[in-house]
Amino acid sequence: MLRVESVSKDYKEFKLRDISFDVKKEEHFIILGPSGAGKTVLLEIIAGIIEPDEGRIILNGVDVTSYPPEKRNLAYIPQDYALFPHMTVYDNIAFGLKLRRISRQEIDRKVKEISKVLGIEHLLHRKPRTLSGGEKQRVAIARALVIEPELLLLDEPFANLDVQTKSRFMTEMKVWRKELGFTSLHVTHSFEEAISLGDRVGVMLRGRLVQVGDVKEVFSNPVDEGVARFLGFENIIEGVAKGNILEANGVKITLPISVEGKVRIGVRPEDIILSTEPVKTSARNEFRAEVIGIEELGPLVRVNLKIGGITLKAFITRSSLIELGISEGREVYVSFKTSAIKVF
Amino acid sequence: MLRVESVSKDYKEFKLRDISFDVKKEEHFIILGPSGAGKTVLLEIIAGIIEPDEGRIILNGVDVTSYPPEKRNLAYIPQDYALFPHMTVYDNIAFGLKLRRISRQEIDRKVKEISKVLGIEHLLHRKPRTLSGGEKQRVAIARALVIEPELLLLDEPFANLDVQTKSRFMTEMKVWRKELGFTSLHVTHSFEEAISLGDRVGVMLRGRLVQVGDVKEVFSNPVDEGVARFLGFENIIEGVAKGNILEANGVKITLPISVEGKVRIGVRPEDIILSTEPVKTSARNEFRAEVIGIEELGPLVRVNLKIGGITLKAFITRSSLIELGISEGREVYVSFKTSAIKVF
Amino acid sequence: DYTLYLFAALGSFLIVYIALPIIVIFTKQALDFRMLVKTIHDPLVIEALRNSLLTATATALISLLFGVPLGYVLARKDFRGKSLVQAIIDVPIVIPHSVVGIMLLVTFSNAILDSYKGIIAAMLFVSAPFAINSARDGFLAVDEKLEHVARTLGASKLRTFFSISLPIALPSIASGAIMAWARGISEVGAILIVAYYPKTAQVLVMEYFNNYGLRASRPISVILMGISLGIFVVLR
Amino acid sequence: DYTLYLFAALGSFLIVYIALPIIVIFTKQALDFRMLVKTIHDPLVIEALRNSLLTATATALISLLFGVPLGYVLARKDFRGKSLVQAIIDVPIVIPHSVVGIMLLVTFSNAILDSYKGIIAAMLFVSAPFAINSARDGFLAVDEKLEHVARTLGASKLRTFFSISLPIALPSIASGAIMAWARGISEVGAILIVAYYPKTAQVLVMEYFNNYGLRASRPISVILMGISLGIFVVLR
Repeated sequence: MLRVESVSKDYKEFKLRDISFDVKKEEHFIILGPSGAGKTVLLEIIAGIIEPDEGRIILNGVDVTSYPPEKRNLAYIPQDYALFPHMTVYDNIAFGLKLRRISRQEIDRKVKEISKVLGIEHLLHRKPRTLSGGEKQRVAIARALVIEPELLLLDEPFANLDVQTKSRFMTEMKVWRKELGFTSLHVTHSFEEAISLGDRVGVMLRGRLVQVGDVKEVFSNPVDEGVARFLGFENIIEGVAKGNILEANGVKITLPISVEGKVRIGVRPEDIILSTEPVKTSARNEFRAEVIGIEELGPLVRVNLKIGGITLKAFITRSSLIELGISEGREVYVSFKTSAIKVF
Repeated sequence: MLRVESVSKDYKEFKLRDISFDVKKEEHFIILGPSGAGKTVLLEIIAGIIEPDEGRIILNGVDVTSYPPEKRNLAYIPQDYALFPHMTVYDNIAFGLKLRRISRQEIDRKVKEISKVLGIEHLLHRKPRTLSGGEKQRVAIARALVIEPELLLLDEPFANLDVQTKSRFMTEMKVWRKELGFTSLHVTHSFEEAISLGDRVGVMLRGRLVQVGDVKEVFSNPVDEGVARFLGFENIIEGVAKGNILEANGVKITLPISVEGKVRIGVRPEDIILSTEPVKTSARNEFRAEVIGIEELGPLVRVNLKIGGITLKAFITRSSLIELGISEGREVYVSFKTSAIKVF
Repeated sequence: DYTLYLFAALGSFLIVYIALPIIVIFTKQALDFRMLVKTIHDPLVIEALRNSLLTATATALISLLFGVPLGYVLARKDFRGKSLVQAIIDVPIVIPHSVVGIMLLVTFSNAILDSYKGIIAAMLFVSAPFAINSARDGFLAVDEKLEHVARTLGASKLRTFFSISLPIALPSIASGAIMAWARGISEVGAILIVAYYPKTAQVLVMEYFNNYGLRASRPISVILMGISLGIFVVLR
Repeated sequence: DYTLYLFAALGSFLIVYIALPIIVIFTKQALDFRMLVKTIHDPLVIEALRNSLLTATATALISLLFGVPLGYVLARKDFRGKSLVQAIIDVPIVIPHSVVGIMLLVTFSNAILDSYKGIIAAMLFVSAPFAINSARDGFLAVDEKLEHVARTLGASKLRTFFSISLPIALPSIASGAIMAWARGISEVGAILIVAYYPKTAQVLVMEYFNNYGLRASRPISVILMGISLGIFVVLR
């Protein structure tokens, strides 16, 4: 349906490099990446708002790279919804239809129909500034879907919604897709959206699309260190392996597999256990460490640790921080299971 | 040293109500509260920048409530440091001394001395805009301490610093206090600062100082539900207790103590364990629950659960979310230890 | 708080200095109501007021016609020499008004001398910056995303301009047009040189003052000021 | 992108309309260099230029003296009637210049007629808003926390103003003073009524034009414009 072929673009501080992927008909494709990765720029290139420096955009077999946005028959929903503030909800939704020279009755019928599906019939006479975030998002989706676009481009569609609204939306999104059968390309930084909505996921880091595939597969088999870091392996340790022992700056770590030579391993901070006394658990790696930094992340605390020549980051809850009495400069015991280690 | 007596003030969206506490000589007193609690307003009332509607400020036995700031002999360091942008670091530090008609040589000696203690001798000729966040903070502290104030007022002193700088600062703060022997009143939303620096802590919520005491005591014995919530007991359940069983909306929960009648209990979301299969652990409370919402908080995920008539929030890590395959509408098993329950 | 009181005392001099003449002229004229009535029936005055209003309105419309597209380009496009263009637009604010008149005559000579065209030419030169800058600010405040969405929904660039950008920027554009109008009707120096005739009200004030003195010129002044203040109130 | 090209084409009319007269007058004068030299040696011209520069400078200084405290009060204090005060400050921008002259004469009559005081009075009325508003904006941009910290370090309110607020707001205040100066030296309409004598350069331009025609008034215009453009460049 959509094929993006080695698109590159330098735009403001973003540098997209050689991005290629395709989206199948009626698929929900998610591009997952941290903010600043260039996800919005990519969407705007596909929408025709920004022209790529290199590469092609193919829609249903037609090269649309040089087409203006209005000739591409797709719909774009930016992060802030971009409802037209000077029009009522009705006129917002009807905007695209009016441009298509459809009869008044037909427009009215279509607007009413889509409003019913999205549950916004009671809002049609209102101005956008009087709507809640969730209502705005529904109107934006209605305005996009009413023109029956080939492809729906969604930029962080749930980022400005509260948890309840967001949850309801994700469930409904699946229903609408079944009912209306559209194809969507959805960019987000949220793992939750990727997991619950994505048919396939592409991970985008610093302007490159580094891995594309099934959600679970991407999460369990990150192709490289960058993806691993993004997926939460904040501890990447480099060392020389001999059998199932890795030596890194004088620290010996037991590996889950046997390898030889220079390797890198990744451990998630949440898989690292802290205690004030040595406990021989099933965790096969245990070290004495010094606390060199503490960083609060809401209810979670990131503890920076120094074990000989290497540093590790561990997540513990705020209550554990208080209970264990962990503070800077203290000595603690650090352990993690060999099974929590990912070898690259 | 400082006594705040039933201070009340309506100022913009903040409403301070009947705030009383005292700070002892050479104590480091921390006022801990979420943003919007009115902490900065309280500091500015003590500094003399804002006049209270009611109440008195007593400094060393003298009622200074009607004194202008320049007559109070205290030093205020706002959150953004507020270095004078048109003066060099040297002139910033010397500012307070020049107003005190001290000889040039004496000023020079004092500025050099405090700069040495704070390690900013090499910055004296620089303008503030060329400094890093940590350097700015040091200059602000030097400018404040050089006039040997009775009391140092610190507004979120570490909020704009990166982890490493912040950690170093907290350690050094203790050294400076020993060396220079000042009294400080420090407002923050950071539990870490409260734990590692505070001699005593006052918890401030919505314009009221609700609990004052030793750090550990406050954390383990919140006086009411508001404090408990702020300290992380996000799950507050109301029900009727009979012995050590609480019935709340049809759900039976085993309590750690025996009580009778209507009570409330608190459970921290991080103390709730999720699994996809029933596991009889030492956790005495286990229920089947439905996932009704998922919210990502960085590496942590907050899962909203429905158990019969009650809802609970649980924290799990992002990796557990993926491994357990938790998504909305799914059934999961929820358990928590009786020892994790706090009865109010 | 003595410092602020001192400052307020100093500052109120200027407030009084601006407000006093306005109050005085209205009060004195109210006491000399007969003269005001007589002025309103003076055909020369009516003709001059008509000329002022017509030319100022024409100026505002021309400023809009050319200033709105220019403002849009300045808001949406980066190009080489943009800052020079912006500087040129602001130049008329600092040029002495009599010099503006000389410049225009030197450049366009008889084409504008003593004609409506001349009045409008003089007014346009000093008014245009207001219309252009307000339009630019208005368009800058229109989120570009709205235009992008309209494009993807099927609207051409021109259609998007007329159905999205222009309506949203309209309040700012309108206030710019009113400022341009007010600046036009307040102009005297350049008009005196370029087009003493057809006579505008602001020139007539001066002529009556020179020929018949203060009492004769006051009523027209009051009427003109009434119009200006009315416009000013609308603007706020 | 035809729409933007169309807009740029429309918009460039105004750019050309403003730039062309400036270029033409400089070019024509360059071709008539003899006249320029002669003008520079005309004692009347020198005297008039001196008058213009002196009065504009005096106006700018008076605007500062009273406008800076007023700007500070407006930036720091909320009081009843503040929006009325702000409105009064902006009124001079919309009043026709000849009307300003009449108003001032009606109010102050012989105290200002045909004297330096009169020129400055006229200039001050139209210049003050620029000085006041720039000072206000300058002080608004000074973080109040800086003042608070200075106070706790032992500085009185007045001392804080002079050692913290004023130095930091200085660039904005200076640009306001320059604008006030430029607005003063560009004023003609009000000065013609209040003080034809002592003769200022902007009035002399008009007199030479009326008495000797365009060629005679052009060199003074070019000199005045050179000064104004110089000021403008400094301002940017």
